[in-house]
Amino acid sequence: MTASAGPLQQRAEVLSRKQIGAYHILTLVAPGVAERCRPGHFAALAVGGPESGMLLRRAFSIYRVRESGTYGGTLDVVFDVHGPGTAWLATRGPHDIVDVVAPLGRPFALPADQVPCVLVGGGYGSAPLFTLADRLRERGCTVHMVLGASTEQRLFGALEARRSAHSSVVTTEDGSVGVRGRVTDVLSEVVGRSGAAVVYACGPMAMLAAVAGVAEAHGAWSQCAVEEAMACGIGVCMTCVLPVVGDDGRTRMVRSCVEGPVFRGDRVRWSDVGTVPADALGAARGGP
Amino acid sequence: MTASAGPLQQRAEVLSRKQIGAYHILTLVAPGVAERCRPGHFAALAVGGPESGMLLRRAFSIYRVRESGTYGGTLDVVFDVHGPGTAWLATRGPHDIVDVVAPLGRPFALPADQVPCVLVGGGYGSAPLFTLADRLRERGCTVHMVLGASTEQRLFGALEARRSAHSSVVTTEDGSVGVRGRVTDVLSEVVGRSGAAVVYACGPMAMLAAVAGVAEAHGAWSQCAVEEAMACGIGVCMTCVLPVVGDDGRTRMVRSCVEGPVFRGDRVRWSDVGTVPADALGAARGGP
Amino acid sequence: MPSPRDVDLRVDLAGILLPNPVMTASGCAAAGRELDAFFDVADLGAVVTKSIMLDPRAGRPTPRMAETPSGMLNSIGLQGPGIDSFLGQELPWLARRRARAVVSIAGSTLGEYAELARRVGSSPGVSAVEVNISCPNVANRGMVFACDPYQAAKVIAVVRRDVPRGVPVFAKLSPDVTDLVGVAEAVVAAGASGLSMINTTLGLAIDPGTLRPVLGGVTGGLSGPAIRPLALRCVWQVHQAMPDVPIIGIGGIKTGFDALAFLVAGASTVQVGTVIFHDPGAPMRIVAELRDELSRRAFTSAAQVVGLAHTPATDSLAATDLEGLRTP
Amino acid sequence: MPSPRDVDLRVDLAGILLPNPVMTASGCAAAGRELDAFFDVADLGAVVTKSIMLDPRAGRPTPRMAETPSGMLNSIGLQGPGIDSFLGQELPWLARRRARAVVSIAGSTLGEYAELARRVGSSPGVSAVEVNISCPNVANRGMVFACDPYQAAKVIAVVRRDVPRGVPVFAKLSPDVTDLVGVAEAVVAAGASGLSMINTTLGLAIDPGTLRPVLGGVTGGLSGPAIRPLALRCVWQVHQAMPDVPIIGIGGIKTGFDALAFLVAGASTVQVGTVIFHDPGAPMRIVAELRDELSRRAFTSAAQVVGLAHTPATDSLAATDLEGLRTP
Ligand SMILES: Cc1cc2nc3c(=O)[nH]c(=O)nc-3n(C[C@H](O)[C@H](O)[C@H](O)COP(=O)(O)OP(=O)(O)OC[C@H]3O[C@@H](n4cnc5c(N)ncnc54)[C@H](O)[C@@H]3O)c2cc1C
Ligand SMILES: Cc1cc2nc3c(=O)[nH]c(=O)nc-3n(C[C@H](O)[C@H](O)[C@H](O)COP(=O)(O)OP(=O)(O)OC[C@H]3O[C@@H](n4cnc5c(N)ncnc54)[C@H](O)[C@@H]3O)c2cc1C
Ligand SMILES: Cc1cc2nc3c(=O)[nH]c(=O)nc-3n(C[C@H](O)[C@H](O)[C@H](O)COP(=O)(O)O)c2cc1C
Ligand SMILES: Cc1cc2nc3c(=O)[nH]c(=O)nc-3n(C[C@H](O)[C@H](O)[C@H](O)COP(=O)(O)O)c2cc1C
Ligand code: FES
Ligand code: FES
Repeated sequence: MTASAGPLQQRAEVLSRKQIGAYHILTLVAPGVAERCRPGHFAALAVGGPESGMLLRRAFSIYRVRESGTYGGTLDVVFDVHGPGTAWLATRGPHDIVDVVAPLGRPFALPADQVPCVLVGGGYGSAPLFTLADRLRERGCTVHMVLGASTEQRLFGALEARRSAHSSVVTTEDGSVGVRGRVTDVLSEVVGRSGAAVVYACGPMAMLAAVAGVAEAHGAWSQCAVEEAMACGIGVCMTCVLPVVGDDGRTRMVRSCVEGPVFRGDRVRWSDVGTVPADALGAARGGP
Repeated sequence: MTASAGPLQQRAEVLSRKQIGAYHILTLVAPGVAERCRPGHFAALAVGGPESGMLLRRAFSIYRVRESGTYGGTLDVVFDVHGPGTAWLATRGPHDIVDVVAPLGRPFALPADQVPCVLVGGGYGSAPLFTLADRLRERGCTVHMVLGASTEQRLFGALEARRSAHSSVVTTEDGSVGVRGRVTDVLSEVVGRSGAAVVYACGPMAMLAAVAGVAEAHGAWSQCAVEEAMACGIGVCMTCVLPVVGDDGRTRMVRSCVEGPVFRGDRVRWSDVGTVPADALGAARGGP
Repeated sequence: MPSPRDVDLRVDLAGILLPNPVMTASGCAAAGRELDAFFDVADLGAVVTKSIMLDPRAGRPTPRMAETPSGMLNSIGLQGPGIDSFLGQELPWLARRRARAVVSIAGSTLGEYAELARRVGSSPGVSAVEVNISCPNVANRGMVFACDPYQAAKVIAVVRRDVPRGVPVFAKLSPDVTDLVGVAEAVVAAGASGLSMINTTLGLAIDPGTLRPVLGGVTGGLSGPAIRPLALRCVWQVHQAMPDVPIIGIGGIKTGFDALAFLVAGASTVQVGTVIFHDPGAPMRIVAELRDELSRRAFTSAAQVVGLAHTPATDSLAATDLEGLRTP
Repeated sequence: MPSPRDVDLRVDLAGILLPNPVMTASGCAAAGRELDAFFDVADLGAVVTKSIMLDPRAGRPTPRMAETPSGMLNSIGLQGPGIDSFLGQELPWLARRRARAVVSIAGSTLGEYAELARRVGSSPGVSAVEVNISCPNVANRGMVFACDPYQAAKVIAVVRRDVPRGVPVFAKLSPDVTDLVGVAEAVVAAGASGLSMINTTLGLAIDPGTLRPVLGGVTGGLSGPAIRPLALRCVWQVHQAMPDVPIIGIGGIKTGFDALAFLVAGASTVQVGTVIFHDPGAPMRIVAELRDELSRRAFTSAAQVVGLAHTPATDSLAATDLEGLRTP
């Protein structure tokens, strides 16, 4: 660990694991991580134990950190059981050890001025938005939250949103709670009403694309945290790329783990994600 | 499960794991296994959980079984932490699940007559000898036990031996308890004094070879439970072979998982274990 | 969505009809008898027997195995009782149990293969012959038959000649070649009814105690889930080049989804090998899981998915709401 | 027993002196900068940089990876900034940090390899050049250079010509060939100072959602502990055939013992690749563990064990009382 601002790697003890709706909240003892954390950072957890056949770390947005207290600093992630790696995490309990690397990635950029902000979360994508809301409020920004999910079980933090934001709206696709529909169905109204200068978003790619569009239509900035499959999470492997337009107007395939996961919504070529656009730098030639 | 006398495969719940000296005793809830078990049978445990990189089961002698009781039948094994598989087992606790196949192998052959028997165990090799002692005593045999290990910590069941045998002797290589030396240093005396008709043994290969020699010198039968690396434990892979002389005087490479692990000591070609003797059936040709 | 019960698992493999596409792999199920304690072997697609040679063979010295990450190495050296004993004892047992028997044969010379083909071909109760060509060719400085398209084809030609027409002959290929499609084309041209892919890939492990190779045979065959991506690639490449040739997919199959992956990559049936050592009940578990995997994707038969991965993804399929595809 | 401190880890690799035998593998450490957050990259034996091509390259579409049992598949497609940017930014950074840089180069034609060799060869701060020949050869219907001894040798010959004498040139071999020793002999005859073994082996994975290949590039390279036995076998075979040729052992190295296994199989140094993704601190952890593994076996240097597994086991070694060797 030579760079004091960089990520730390540690064998973290599990303090607790709780279930809330469809999700698990895992609290890890990770001294030193809290101090380095900004909203939007993520953590990479090794899964399956020492002889595991699962080689790659799993990435999770950092939900909350505590700087010290009894346990010398903790870190919370919220996760959904998706496949075998998250299934293994869902069997961890107090005193188990989970190897963690954190904080990773580039966090949400905060506005220099006291401006209204809208924070949009899809499913567990709301996890990183609460510390973001805290930071924004500390800076004097007004914070509005829009959280959505397919169903109430998959909605994360609706109550917390009511506490940490000046206004909050909830949507579910099945109408089990809040407005029936998707976050993007209500977003335009919220952005318009609040006069938001920045829209922050975390959730599935299709939602981010839509959010970036709404923000742009209202002349607001957007900051979107993407989720691309990552092999290393630390910038060495080039698996996690997506096409992003640079300051010079050129499209490059950039690494979402170190140049993201948070990107300016107007810079990501959303409809080209999963491809290498023909005008991207270096795209001319086919490759081995 | 078509054959009612064959092995059962089940996801067994851990009832308890206790440490005794260098060893762990793992008790698994395994209904139906007890009824099928004879002394000398072994169990094959899957290790590492569902996504484990450790593909092969680990074999352990069955130490004890209980037919029913509150938990509907249990099975105990005694193990030593040797490598990653046993290290994983040593982290199992109540309610954890371990996939088990048992009982496997060919058990100790019991004498038809009421004869004196000597039971010899090296390290955890004593584990299967206590139920054997019970069966032998039930048949009216006199039972003498000789247990040895490198040091007291690695001696298993010395107290139990005092209870279940008519006489017992303990040896340790460092002299930390009992006679300083190896089981074979005292064995000849015990076999001679007891007039044993059968010597039963379980332990490392070198010990078994020596025991078989002592038994033969005294005109006694010997029944030795060997420990060969096994990939399948059920007779389908041919990894676990050793050279054994058949009734016809021919040496064959026989599977220790289904034709053993218990063999007549005078039939195993101890000094040729690990080789294919030139006079073994089918040895003439080199192989792919 | 069809219920799992309604999924038709029957497959036609080069003219033989199997109740389902799951077979045991040669050398991983002996001749079926031991597995009968865990399930009814007649319920399998077929039992592929351990490669049999003409004479009894003692095999290689121990240690014969080494566990490796998600796999294992073996150097058994084709230990076996020889063809007489096999035809006298093991094959009749399978017939009595009404299990379909695919007999795997192995030789060191063309003459041995021919003799084995005659003996096996004239025996009742043989559904198909699988030719293990991953054996050293004594006439060619011990070079493995499977590594040379010309030698591989010669083996298949002599075997085909002596196996009755109605009994398909499968050539079992090794992945350890530069041009797998070239070998596949050569053996098909020589008369192979289909291809079994893959045999183990050559590996080595070092013993921490002696710092020498673990295996008595120095090198050994690597198998298990570790090699599944390699096996899938082989099936994919050969099916791409020769879409009409029946393929038996083999290598690290552990779950019903793994079996499905081999089918869509181009295999008509699959074999389960090393995973049996981990889970003796695996073959029939995989049959049940395959049924579920097909049903939840709204397929009504196993046959209809063979080679599917070579066609462009349709939206309807991609959109099937699978468990594990999240909508947050 | 020498204390771990007293073990001399220095190795001579084809004339270059390294403080220890542990390097990062190409494509698994970028150009070292990101790993500097986890340890001091100057403490490594060397940093092998991601294969660089002449021009900037955008690589393959995503998904570019799939996890597989104890391994992964990748199809990055050699994304990179091109040689100008590499020589202008990344190489100088390594030099400033006083890390030893082994520069990996990749081309689609002989001309590209030659041009890269000239550019890299004339740059300061290059300890060695590694030639990634697992690239499709546009002049030969896209056949990978490494799969043809003749084409592989031609690449090495043009590179060797333009790299200064004091800078060793390593040819990085693919395991996907019938005759690995043949390729090794060809590239050594063409001037390779040593061999890097192995590159990934070709694999494929199927996506459970679409039932189509997961990877944007359809097939991809399999790496990680799953392929370690295959890599060890390759090192063993080539060292057996050419004991004097320096070998860099690569493939699934996760622990100090794994590194030791490659050394005794015949490698002079090793590279750590995929395991970095699992454990970014792995390369220096492995250095420390290797030191311990040597010391507990009473070795005083890393150099002395190279190729040891090819000599008969001595009793003294076998009897060393290792933890994990039980005396009950
Ligand atoms: C920056 C970032 C932040 C994330 N934050 C969260 C979060 O807060 N909560 C949460 O539940 N999930 C989050 N995810 C997704 C989470 O990483 C995956 O659900 C998890 O890796 C799945 O692992 P698995 O073994 O259960 O599934 P499998 O599908 O078996 O995983 C196989 C491989 O694919 C990768 N993978 C699978 N799904 C995804 C995915 N959606 N995104 C990236 N890689 C994937 C895995 O990492 C693994 O390498 C985040 C992903 C990224 C990249
Ligand atoms: C019939 C039989 C009965 C046994 N009874 C007991 C017992 O009662 N208590 C006990 O502690 N141990 C017993 N063993 C040994 C036990 O199986 C090994 O200690 C265990 O498999 C080691 O696994 P590991 O992952 O810890 O070690 P590793 O060395 O990492 O194992 C790697 C591989 O080698 C095999 N292996 C390693 N050591 C042995 C060995 N000594 N014998 C067979 N295979 C081995 C493992 O099964 C595994 O496949 C018995 C073995 C056999 C064959
Ligand atoms: C212990 C063992 C013995 C084997 N013996 C044979 C054999 O006799 N003939 C043969 O064609 N393949 C043999 N194989 C190879 C398997 O049939 C199969 O092709 C290979 O193991 C890959 O499948 P898997 O990963 O499912 O095991 C053997 C494999 C193992 C592990
Ligand atoms: C994501 C990734 C990218 C790679 N890129 C390169 C590369 O650019 N050049 C190269 O020679 N090898 C490349 N490799 C191969 C590795 O250098 C190494 O040879 C191989 O992965 C086996 O080692 P490992 O199992 O330790 O990863 C790459 C491997 C991976 C996993
Ligand atoms: S995940 Fe490896 S570079 Fe981003
Ligand atoms: S362990 Fe497989 S036959 Fe004995």
